[in-house]
Amino acid sequence: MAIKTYREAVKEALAQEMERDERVVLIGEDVRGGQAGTASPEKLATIEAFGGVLGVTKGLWTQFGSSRVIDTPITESAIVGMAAGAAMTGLRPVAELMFMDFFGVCYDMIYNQAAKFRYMFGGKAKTPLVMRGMIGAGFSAAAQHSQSPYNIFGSTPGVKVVVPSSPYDVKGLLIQSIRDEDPVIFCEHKALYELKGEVPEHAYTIPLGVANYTREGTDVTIIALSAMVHKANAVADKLLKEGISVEVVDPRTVSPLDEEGILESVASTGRVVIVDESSARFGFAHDVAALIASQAFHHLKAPIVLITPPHTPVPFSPPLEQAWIPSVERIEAAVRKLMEA
Amino acid sequence: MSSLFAIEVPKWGLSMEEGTLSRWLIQEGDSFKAHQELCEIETSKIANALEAPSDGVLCRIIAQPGVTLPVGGLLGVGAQGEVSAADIEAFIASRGGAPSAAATPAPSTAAAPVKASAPEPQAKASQAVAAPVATPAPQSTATQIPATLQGQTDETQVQATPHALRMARELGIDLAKVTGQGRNGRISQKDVEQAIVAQGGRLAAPQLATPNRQPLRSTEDDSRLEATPLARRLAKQWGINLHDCRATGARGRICQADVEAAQRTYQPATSTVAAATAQPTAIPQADFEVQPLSGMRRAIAQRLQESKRNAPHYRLSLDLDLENLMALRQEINASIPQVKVSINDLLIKACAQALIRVPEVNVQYDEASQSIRRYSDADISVAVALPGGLITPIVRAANQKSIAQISTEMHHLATKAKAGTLKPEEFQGGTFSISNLGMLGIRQFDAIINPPQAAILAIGSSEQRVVALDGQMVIRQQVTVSLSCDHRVIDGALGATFLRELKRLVQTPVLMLV
Amino acid sequence: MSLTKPELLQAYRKMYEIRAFEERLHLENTGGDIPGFIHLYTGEEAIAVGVCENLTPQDYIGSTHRGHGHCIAKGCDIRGMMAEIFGKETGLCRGKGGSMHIADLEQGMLGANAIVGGAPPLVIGASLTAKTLGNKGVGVSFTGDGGSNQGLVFEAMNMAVVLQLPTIFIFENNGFGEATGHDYAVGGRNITRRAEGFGMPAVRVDGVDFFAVYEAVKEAVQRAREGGGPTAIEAMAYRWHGHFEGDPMLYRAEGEVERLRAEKDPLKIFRSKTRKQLSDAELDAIETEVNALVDEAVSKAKADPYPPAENVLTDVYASY
Amino acid sequence: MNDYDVLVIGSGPGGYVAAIRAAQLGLKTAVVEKQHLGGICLNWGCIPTKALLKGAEIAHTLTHLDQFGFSVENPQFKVERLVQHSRDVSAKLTGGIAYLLNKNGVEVIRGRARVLDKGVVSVLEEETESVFKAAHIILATGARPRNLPGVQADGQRIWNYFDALVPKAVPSSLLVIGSGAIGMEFTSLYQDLGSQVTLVELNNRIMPVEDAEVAALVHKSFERRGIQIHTQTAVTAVDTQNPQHLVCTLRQANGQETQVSVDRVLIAAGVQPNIEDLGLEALGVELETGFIKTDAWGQTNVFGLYAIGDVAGAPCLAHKASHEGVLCVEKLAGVDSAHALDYDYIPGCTYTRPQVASLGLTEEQALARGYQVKVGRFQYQANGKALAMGDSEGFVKTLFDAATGALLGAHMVGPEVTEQIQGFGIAHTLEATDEFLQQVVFAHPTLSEAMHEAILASSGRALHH
Repeated sequence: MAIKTYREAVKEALAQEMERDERVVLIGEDVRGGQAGTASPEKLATIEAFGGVLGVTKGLWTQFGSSRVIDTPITESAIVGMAAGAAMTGLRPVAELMFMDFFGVCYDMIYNQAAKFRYMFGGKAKTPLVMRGMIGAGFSAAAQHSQSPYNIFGSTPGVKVVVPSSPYDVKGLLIQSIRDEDPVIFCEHKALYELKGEVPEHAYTIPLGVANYTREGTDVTIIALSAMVHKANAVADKLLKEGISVEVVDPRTVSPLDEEGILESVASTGRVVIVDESSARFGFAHDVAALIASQAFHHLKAPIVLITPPHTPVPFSPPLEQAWIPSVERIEAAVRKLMEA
Repeated sequence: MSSLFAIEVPKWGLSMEEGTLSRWLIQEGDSFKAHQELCEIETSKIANALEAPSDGVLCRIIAQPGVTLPVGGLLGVGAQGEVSAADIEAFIASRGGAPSAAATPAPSTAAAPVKASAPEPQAKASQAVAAPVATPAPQSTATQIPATLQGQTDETQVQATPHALRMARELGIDLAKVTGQGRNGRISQKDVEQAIVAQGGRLAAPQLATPNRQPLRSTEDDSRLEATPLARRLAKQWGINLHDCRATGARGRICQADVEAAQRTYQPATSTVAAATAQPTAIPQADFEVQPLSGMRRAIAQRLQESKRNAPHYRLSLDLDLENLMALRQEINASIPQVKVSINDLLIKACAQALIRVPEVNVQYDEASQSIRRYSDADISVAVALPGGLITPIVRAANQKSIAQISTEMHHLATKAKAGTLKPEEFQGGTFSISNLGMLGIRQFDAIINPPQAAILAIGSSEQRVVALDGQMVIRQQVTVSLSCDHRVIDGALGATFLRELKRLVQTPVLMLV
Repeated sequence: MSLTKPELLQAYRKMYEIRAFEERLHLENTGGDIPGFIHLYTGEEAIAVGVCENLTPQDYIGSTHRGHGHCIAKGCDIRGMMAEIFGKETGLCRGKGGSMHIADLEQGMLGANAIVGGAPPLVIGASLTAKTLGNKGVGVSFTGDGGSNQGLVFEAMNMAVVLQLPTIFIFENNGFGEATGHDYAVGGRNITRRAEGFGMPAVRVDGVDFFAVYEAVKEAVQRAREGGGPTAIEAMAYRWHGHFEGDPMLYRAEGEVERLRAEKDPLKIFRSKTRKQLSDAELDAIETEVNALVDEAVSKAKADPYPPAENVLTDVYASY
Repeated sequence: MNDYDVLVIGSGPGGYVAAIRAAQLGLKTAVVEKQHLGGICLNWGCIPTKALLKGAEIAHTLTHLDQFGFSVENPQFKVERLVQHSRDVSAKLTGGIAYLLNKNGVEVIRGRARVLDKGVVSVLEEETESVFKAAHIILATGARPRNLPGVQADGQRIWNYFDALVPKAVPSSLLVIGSGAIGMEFTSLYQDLGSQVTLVELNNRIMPVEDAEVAALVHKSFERRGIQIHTQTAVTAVDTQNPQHLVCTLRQANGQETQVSVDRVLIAAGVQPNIEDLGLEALGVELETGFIKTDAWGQTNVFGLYAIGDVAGAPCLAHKASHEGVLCVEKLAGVDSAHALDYDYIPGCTYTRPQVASLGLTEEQALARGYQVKVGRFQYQANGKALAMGDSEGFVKTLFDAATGALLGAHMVGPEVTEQIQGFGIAHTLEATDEFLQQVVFAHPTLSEAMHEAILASSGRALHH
């Protein structure tokens, strides 16, 4: 199996789906880039200036042309709104929000429109729409370019929320998301784009709502998403050498949530750490903790430990930001403490 | 002509031992026809109606709904013709039962009523019930997988949760035969459990995770809670977690009274003191001293006698050349201050690796269920001699541990063994044993298997021996080991394969690192 | 006049359907059988019909909270609409949307939209679909003068120009956004000039005149179908009822509504402009038919069952 | 096969206690001692000094007899007799240790030990070398007085504490370098026996580890007794040219140098660990600031090798060593209840006149750690028993955490405070709060009532203040 980066896996999923289905279109700011630039017209006619702000979609314009790879103004409401309208009327758009933080300027189109069409219209609408965007801190992108608001999306009925952690997952989940008949918010973590892993060449899907156990273990369950999965894995690997067996559950999708996958692991270990980059309050961790407390309380051997950032915006300066992000050390300490309890 | 007859808990299927009365379908005093349904009874597997054995009148209800009775337990009394109350009471008394009023509903957690001196219950299988597959019926606690589910899962073909897959692997279930009720038909652990029960199998108790109806007991660390020293001590004595105490002392401290209150909650008046009436021991003879067996002595006596009697032992001996192992040991010890590896430590590692390579030896024999438990990790029990006996602390998963880890762990285990501070989990279990009498100058010996393990390695003293090598007489450091195997589960060739593998590892120790 | 007699009759029928539907709701609403709140379109019938008579079922419209007229004009079933407004299972949206969310995608109706300014971004999406699939379809968004101030609308207009989408932005300028007057809330007081600023042809028409609307839209639709990009049309109109049913309309001049009914009735104006082609008898007959249809719709809606409670869980996702 | 499960090197208060505990746990144990069972403490430290201090106390009493109506004409004092008493006490105690070790089944091996390899120790006695194997080796070799650059003890006129314990005569004048417990005690002792003592301390105050208020009171008291005190001063040289007296060069912080002539000099500037000739270098044992580096349980970086007491670092106190010995053994034997030592709460006692005893944090430390501190003070001048004894100098100071009522520290200076500090130790270990301590009934009349009053004072409730 070929080794590819997370970035390449995203692009491969897009390319394969666009190849397969001409209704799949990419919409977003600078998905190609360079329109009306001041370079020579001949040059502008052939280049892809950006190919997505982090180069994820580079090459797709060359392959599919302007009618499929649609550069837009910086206009998130119109991007998402247009994509939603197009989805409802027969296309399968993939809208790119660049940074998920920008959902703040187009949330109406997600929250009041795309998410609700099907319900408001009595099941008669389908909105096969994917909204891609980057989440995650760690790059000194500061408070408006570093958030992971999947918890907010997850609380919205009508959208599905996907938060993949590996190259393999990101391809399979993105293809599934594109083929899905519902609006999907697809959260790609900045820190993962360079992550390498095995990714099959062919187009494959991973069903939404199925957790992945990235480590199997018997003593403690760590539930983590996206970049946090790798921190949890690191802790699991370290502690295994000391005889502490950690199970790492990556739900992969926040909505739908694999409740069984989580609860079964909790039932088998009785000790839970939830690592969540979203929010110190009303976050993914809190939702899962509530799920566990209400469904599996009798399996718990110790209180659930939540590891989240503090209740602050994401800071800019690297030491501040590092202090903000849930760390391997905090996870390890939490597991050790649970094992002592 | 009038007669009384018993209405009793039937035996539906071989494994049924008790049943719980759900409800009566007729009232006391009602008459019934043969085969009419009288009441509903639930077992751990099924709920079913009890049919009347003949025509009659339900003249007395003995058991109330909710009561669990053993098979043959008296539910009520039926009558044909005229009977007097005295006749009924006499009949009940003849069954050894208490007067009818005594059988009152008991909470489901209470133990089943004692089966008294009831006559042998007759199997009155009034309705065909799917009999469990496994025969003869083993203890009621073991998990039984119905034949309809047995098999191996093609994991590429089913959608199941990781725990369901794990369960299927462990229990030998083909998940293709289980219907998934999760998202998109995914099979969950619960689906598997339900399938087992629905198809007549049985689940060992812990897998049916039933909520605990006892007051919940805390398990978290209470060492930082504010409590008076006396309170802390009482709590420790009584096994009470301080989190379960209401703190009424000054400044929110838990005091003596709080712990006593918690104790009353958890240990209601019923005393746990067993009224054992011990027989006075025989008068000792004058000319010898009677030394009662210590707990340890008794355990050794019992277990090894059982092993020697039940397990057909055979032994295989082999000389191992230790030159390379000694060199490795010297190299490790010379270069790392934190480690002092002994030959025994290296042999533990070698055995662990050999067990992983020959997993058929890394087993326990479960006599009760007539099965072999094959383990994925080698938990090596190492015999440590003590003044009053011996104990076998375990190096868990020695195959996964480095030589340094094994050495350090063994060092501490041995000290703890001597100080008597080993915890049960540190010496109970294990998949293989090593007994080393080399330091006492023993050249070769045979050991008795440590049940339920199936093999033990006896290690003699490491010594210089003159051996022939390539036609030359040379002096080599050698040791003789002897493997005792339980022939019920390990055949001769298998034992020999293990020893051959062990020898390869010992003589080419670099193999242990790969 | 470019319309045939059947087309004219059809236009009047649609306008009268809207009128009868809305006036009936005005009455029914006082009966207490209608859950929630409703916003009536009476007085603006010529715009909805003038637009939609230019459209085919594969063209899409996006509407506002005041959407009944657009729905009827675009071809939604009156019985289904009425049942929906009564919250019944037989409603167009099975009782899940109500007055403000009536949609019928088969008729190209993308839904009434209770977020003011919500439709234009969606409609440019429909336009993008048409453009991408090359089916010559167009998208039409209805927005009020109130909605014209929403940033969403500006973004949609800009995007439509940038991508040269087949979109027609209809601004129904009825003088009020809720209870606030156009002159207060619309900076520059001219939506047409605003639209021009985005770089598209824009025109202001008399919204009570079916024909003015019809002709302007006809030109815009043709341009859009030929790849000429978007057009904005500001239709000046009058809202006869309050913002919502129950609005005491304290902001209105004395006698204003009566004057509007007398002078600015699109139906009367239509009748007067079609004297040569259509007879009163023909039009009265249509009114009688439509009245019966609305009666039937109301009595059926009242009799229809409410959705069962378990339906609360359905239709959230296609699959979950 | 190992000869012992545990082999302890050194039989001081750390070593012998560790050995006894190991034997009690059923481990086969031996202790190696090259000189005297009991180590410095019993032979040259705590106990013999206390015997001498008793003599000093009598000397002081004799000068104050009048207060109690007595008078003694021309009392005679023979220092050699007092020294003899001190040595007798020492001998008696070391005999007791031999008994204890024997009773618990600990073997005593005489000789100089050296760790040859992991788990292997050689013991050299005279010419004979024996080799022993042990699973666990505990180093408890202690420490010895430190010399200063430019000032070397010579056993004659420049003393370390060994010499100061067995004086042939009471010097007319004595210069003591260092105001730690040893320096302070000998200062007080010799001043009472009649020497003119000069005390030199490098720090900006005497008794640097004690609470500043306590140190200030002792400072004032010493000066009142005629003791010369130089703080922020170093002794840079001692000129031994003149056979009559020693000329000491004192350099103050500002660089100013003065000369002082004295009869004797006592170096009491700390101790250094006994780590030489133990074979530690070859094994690669890690050190930290000269002491052997261990974890919280005494484990060094070398397999099976442990270190406890002075050799493992400060505070160099006998009771700390004993405690560490027990912990180390219990941990290696897997005893569940073993708790690592809280080094903040080791009591310290200094047998000066007035006595100093303390436990826990000083006020400075408590504030530095961010506690909101409630301070309670009570003067012995208001304590009836102290007044009756004619010894009412000093006070009790208690520090409580305002938030939790926990006892943070207790500092006592005054009559018999070294006997009383345990009260606070017990309170701390049992995690008593101020409220509980207020409720304790203290007997009247006792010195310890001052403790109660100080506790009450910390909540503003003192009764006799």
